[in-house]
Amino acid sequence: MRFAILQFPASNCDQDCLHAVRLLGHQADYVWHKATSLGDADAVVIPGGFSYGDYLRCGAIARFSPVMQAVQRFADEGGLVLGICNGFQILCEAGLLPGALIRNRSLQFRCEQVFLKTAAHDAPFTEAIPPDHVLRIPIAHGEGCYFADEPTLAALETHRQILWQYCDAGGAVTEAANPNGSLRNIAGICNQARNVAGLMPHPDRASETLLGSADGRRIFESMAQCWARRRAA
Amino acid sequence: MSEPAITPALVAQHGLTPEEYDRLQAILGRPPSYTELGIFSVMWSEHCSYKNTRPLLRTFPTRGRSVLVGAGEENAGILDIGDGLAIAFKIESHNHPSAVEPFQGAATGVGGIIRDIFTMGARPVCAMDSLRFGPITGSSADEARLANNRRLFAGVVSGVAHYGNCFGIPTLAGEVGFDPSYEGNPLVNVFCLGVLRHEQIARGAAQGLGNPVFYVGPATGRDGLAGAAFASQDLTEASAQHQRGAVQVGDPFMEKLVCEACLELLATGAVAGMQDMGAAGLTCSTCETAARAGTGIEIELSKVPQRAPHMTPYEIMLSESQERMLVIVHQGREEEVKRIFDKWDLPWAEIGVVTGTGRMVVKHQGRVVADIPAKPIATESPVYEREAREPGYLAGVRAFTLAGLPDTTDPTAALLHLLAWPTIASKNWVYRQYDHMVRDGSVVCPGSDAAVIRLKADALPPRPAAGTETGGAPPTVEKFLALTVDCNGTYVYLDPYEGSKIAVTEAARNLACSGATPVGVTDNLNFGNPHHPELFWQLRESVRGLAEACRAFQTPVTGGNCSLYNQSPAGAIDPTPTIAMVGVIARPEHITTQWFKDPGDVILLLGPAVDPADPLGGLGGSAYLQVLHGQKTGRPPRCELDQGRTLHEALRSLIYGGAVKSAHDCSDGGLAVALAECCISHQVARETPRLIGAAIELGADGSGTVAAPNPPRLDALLFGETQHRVLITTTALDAPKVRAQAKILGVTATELGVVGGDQLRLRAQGQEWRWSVVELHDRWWHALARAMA
Amino acid sequence: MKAKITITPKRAVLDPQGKTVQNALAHLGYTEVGAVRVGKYLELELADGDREAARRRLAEACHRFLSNPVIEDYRLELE
Amino acid sequence: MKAKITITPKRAVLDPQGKTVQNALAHLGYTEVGAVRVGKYLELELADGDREAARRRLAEACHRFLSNPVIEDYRLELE
Ligand SMILES: Nc1ncnc2c1ncn2[C@@H]1O[C@H](COP(=O)(O)OP(=O)(O)O)[C@@H](O)[C@H]1O
Ligand SMILES: [Mg+2]
Repeated sequence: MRFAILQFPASNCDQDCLHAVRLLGHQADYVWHKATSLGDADAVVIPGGFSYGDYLRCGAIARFSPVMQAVQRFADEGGLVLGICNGFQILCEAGLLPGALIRNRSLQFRCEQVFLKTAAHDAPFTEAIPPDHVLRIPIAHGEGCYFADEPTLAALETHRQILWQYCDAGGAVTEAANPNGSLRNIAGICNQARNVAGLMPHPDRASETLLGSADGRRIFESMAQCWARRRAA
Repeated sequence: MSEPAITPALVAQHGLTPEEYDRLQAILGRPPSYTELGIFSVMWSEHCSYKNTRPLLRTFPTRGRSVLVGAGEENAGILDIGDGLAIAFKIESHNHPSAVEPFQGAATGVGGIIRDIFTMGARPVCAMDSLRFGPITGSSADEARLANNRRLFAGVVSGVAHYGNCFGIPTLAGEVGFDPSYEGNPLVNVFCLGVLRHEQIARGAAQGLGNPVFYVGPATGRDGLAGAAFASQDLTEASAQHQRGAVQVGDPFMEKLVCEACLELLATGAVAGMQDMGAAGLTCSTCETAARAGTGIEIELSKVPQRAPHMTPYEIMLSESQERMLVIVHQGREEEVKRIFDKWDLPWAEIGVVTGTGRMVVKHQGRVVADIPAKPIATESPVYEREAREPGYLAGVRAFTLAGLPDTTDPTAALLHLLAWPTIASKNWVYRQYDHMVRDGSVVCPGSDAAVIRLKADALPPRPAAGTETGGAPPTVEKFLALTVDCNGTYVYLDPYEGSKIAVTEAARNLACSGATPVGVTDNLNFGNPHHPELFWQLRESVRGLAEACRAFQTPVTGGNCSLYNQSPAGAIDPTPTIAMVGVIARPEHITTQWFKDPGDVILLLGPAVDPADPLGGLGGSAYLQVLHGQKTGRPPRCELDQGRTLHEALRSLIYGGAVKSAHDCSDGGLAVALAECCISHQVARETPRLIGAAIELGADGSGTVAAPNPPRLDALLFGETQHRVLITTTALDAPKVRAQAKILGVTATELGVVGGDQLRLRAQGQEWRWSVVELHDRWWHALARAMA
Repeated sequence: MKAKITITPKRAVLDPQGKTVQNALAHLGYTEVGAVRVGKYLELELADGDREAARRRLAEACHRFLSNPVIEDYRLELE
Repeated sequence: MKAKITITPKRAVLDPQGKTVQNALAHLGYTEVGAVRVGKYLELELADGDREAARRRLAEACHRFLSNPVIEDYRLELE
């Protein structure tokens, strides 16, 4: 399978995503933000970082880049798109995902390991995650507090679009486990069509036991599994 | 444009002495223009010329088998780490700017040191920060002062975070200390390390007659006018006020673009020389590149992009606007340069040319405003042997004995107290604000004795041939480096020579605990005004200790920074020679962390429990004496370098043997604090520490009695800071073997107890104390957050 | 011509920054200050010309780019 | 009573945010926009009372705490 890893001028997890995907034996190539096509990619990863310095609002400038127009088309055709951290912010800004990510409740940047509960296992990003398996994945963001208005949140729940929630080691979704103030402890969501997802934690940084956790692999593996099934069908 | 006349007063204002002015005239053969005066004043400031420290710095060991670029040759030293790979690293201070504007001061400090590293052709892969502030906790009577110290602390930390996080460099380790001597003059030292292949080393030299000189980066403004000179004076209200008008603002986004573009450009081979515009901006970079190459350089200031209208030549030359680079390009390859700068949407301009005259010629709209021989100004700056006199306070320090000091009666409370003391408490409030994991290399994150980073192929700069996007190279060997930064300023204050040896030894010990062999050092000498004989004595003695210790551990000094004039009107700071040390870990299996691993593991102390030859039993200058008795005095613990070397080598052997499950050195707070940290420092995830207790028996071990201090004092045993001690754990099965081996290696290994339970239990001299690990953790982990709430 | 744009968090959006400023002010003795909201302020230089056209274009820029309508309101003034 | 405070980076100080927004606007086709400065905007609720006293107190708060006089200017309006 072939992943396109987008590169904005100040992406800084582009290498991490490439590394994580290649570790799993897949192909991965960078696609520059000025590119107007994604080539023959089977899936797109929008990596973390600061895209254009994240001035004004995170992801606000990146969403207008030429490559994002290509991503929009790719997503409209059902292609798998995963936004990680800044990638999640860009997807929200671009309207490919609902809601917005605002300043952490603490007003501080937070870098630490968190636990994640997978709230829906029937998405292309979660299907390879064993039920009841609490994921341990790091976060690193200053603006990761998920916000959406009530009707949007209700719709997210109705359509089972909430994919991951911050939880404690035992899988309980608690206030203390919420690192940034996200509504409903939301760490990641997908769109209604389920082919576009974003999350604040970094699966790319949790792809090797050497770095403390390999739980992040499950997310990339889910995408590969879904893609292989679709192709077989 | 009328320029001020050169008067003795103006010369003095520029920090030049009458003798220096005479020398300047001799070099020029005439009186200087106003712009030239400005150029000389910054080039001959302490910050740029090291005029007060050069004779001392010469005593450092700077050579070694692995040194590829030595101290002082270029922007940063470079060490070979095998397999054709090399590392460039350096530390730099931004103390005075941070005192004036903590957020931007710290942020631009990070930016500056990152530039020093990629200027060498290396890709910056990690950073560390060493910080000092006035106290943030204490009596409410001092609330206004405490609040100001907290403001500085919070501002500096968020400045480091802002810049490092956005740039995308993991800030992987550091240290933070609090002491009244830093009030009003905080220390902000930042370290950066980069990686490159041997053949990728770039030089900051203006080579090749006729080669064009490019300026890349944002437009020049009036920021940081004469910042180098500012760093070379005492911090007074007047000097700070003056500097306020010209605070530098950092733009990490721009820096990221400049870094990527420069590395990509270097890969094309089109670059003849490259130099960042750091302190003294355009002045320093043009002058030094010409001096290094033995060439001349001519620039036209009207071509320099300018942010503010009507900037004078003086201002343009002295501005310290951030994120700018000077690039000298092989003639005929200008198009490649323009293509890459444009790809990264970077502002650039061609501003001059390399000449063969040996002179630095600066023109403004065609008119010559400065014409100076480059080499003399860069290399013939004055050098001073300052007067040194032993400080008077040392007599009192040396006279201190424990005679009048009652032994501890409540170790339970004392330990809790020490763990919550901001200097000892967990620094998670700091490092959780830093992205310390970006770029998939952080194997040991902040929180253990040394951080460990893995270098993989994509940590390297792009290859010459590939030239295109990054990450193209096939994976080469993985490398593991350990990093630490250390200095106990109290020890150095109480005994500059001994305290400085301790700083180096502690760094080496921290590396050994992680399984690493040290390869090199970069130091940041933070001292007071060198014109003051007692302060200069501190500096001289300190350098003597540092040099000796670096020799002992075979860690050449590859570069560093001198920050003198660290004093507020209240006096000088405690002398603080910050030592950043880098080590190599041969195999990933050797990577060792400080926390206890499994119940049943045996705890061994390597080294003496208390130094029998120290009449203060390690309590001189200790945290215990400061926190529990309010005294900052006494001779610091002795530091026998041989003993340290033996310990570190033994520890590494034991680690290589595979028997060591954890290793933690005893430093601030002594044995009791070290034991507690082993129980509570393993963090699993948010709100989820992995706590584990231990049962310890001091002094009743059958095989090797813990030497009792003489007279036997409990406080010395528990909280004394005797040097050369490390706590390790092994399985019960391995313990006898490890003890036997340690003996052969020349180190005493005493069995102290076993890991397990939910309490730290400590027995000594017939008494027992217990702490719940939950409580220990709570005090230690949340102390800074509580102080800052 | 100059445009001044203020961007404020919508009422429903939590504004931890506002809350923090309010607490800090109270701490410093400014207890007369009630709720605080913290937003952004932009000042744009514009070539002189048709005010109405300029306003229309800027309103569009505010809506598309300068503010995020999910979380923010904006106010635009030309002077 | 309500106070509105705008805080802007001083003229001499670099404003990377403003510069980036300006570039982005140009990219999006808003080439009529020249220099952009990005600052902060605060809205404070105040108990009704003596306006002049309130203004004095707030000016002091702006200077001491709400703005950073080293790099920022502020403007205070009461309404
Ligand atoms: N400013 C900081 N930035 C990043 N990490 C820090 C900082 N201060 C302390 N740390 C980390 O916290 C841990 C404990 O620091 P310290 O008490 O100085 O250790 P030691 O006594 O072993 O040198 C180390 O891992 C250190 O790197
Ligand atoms: Mg240590």
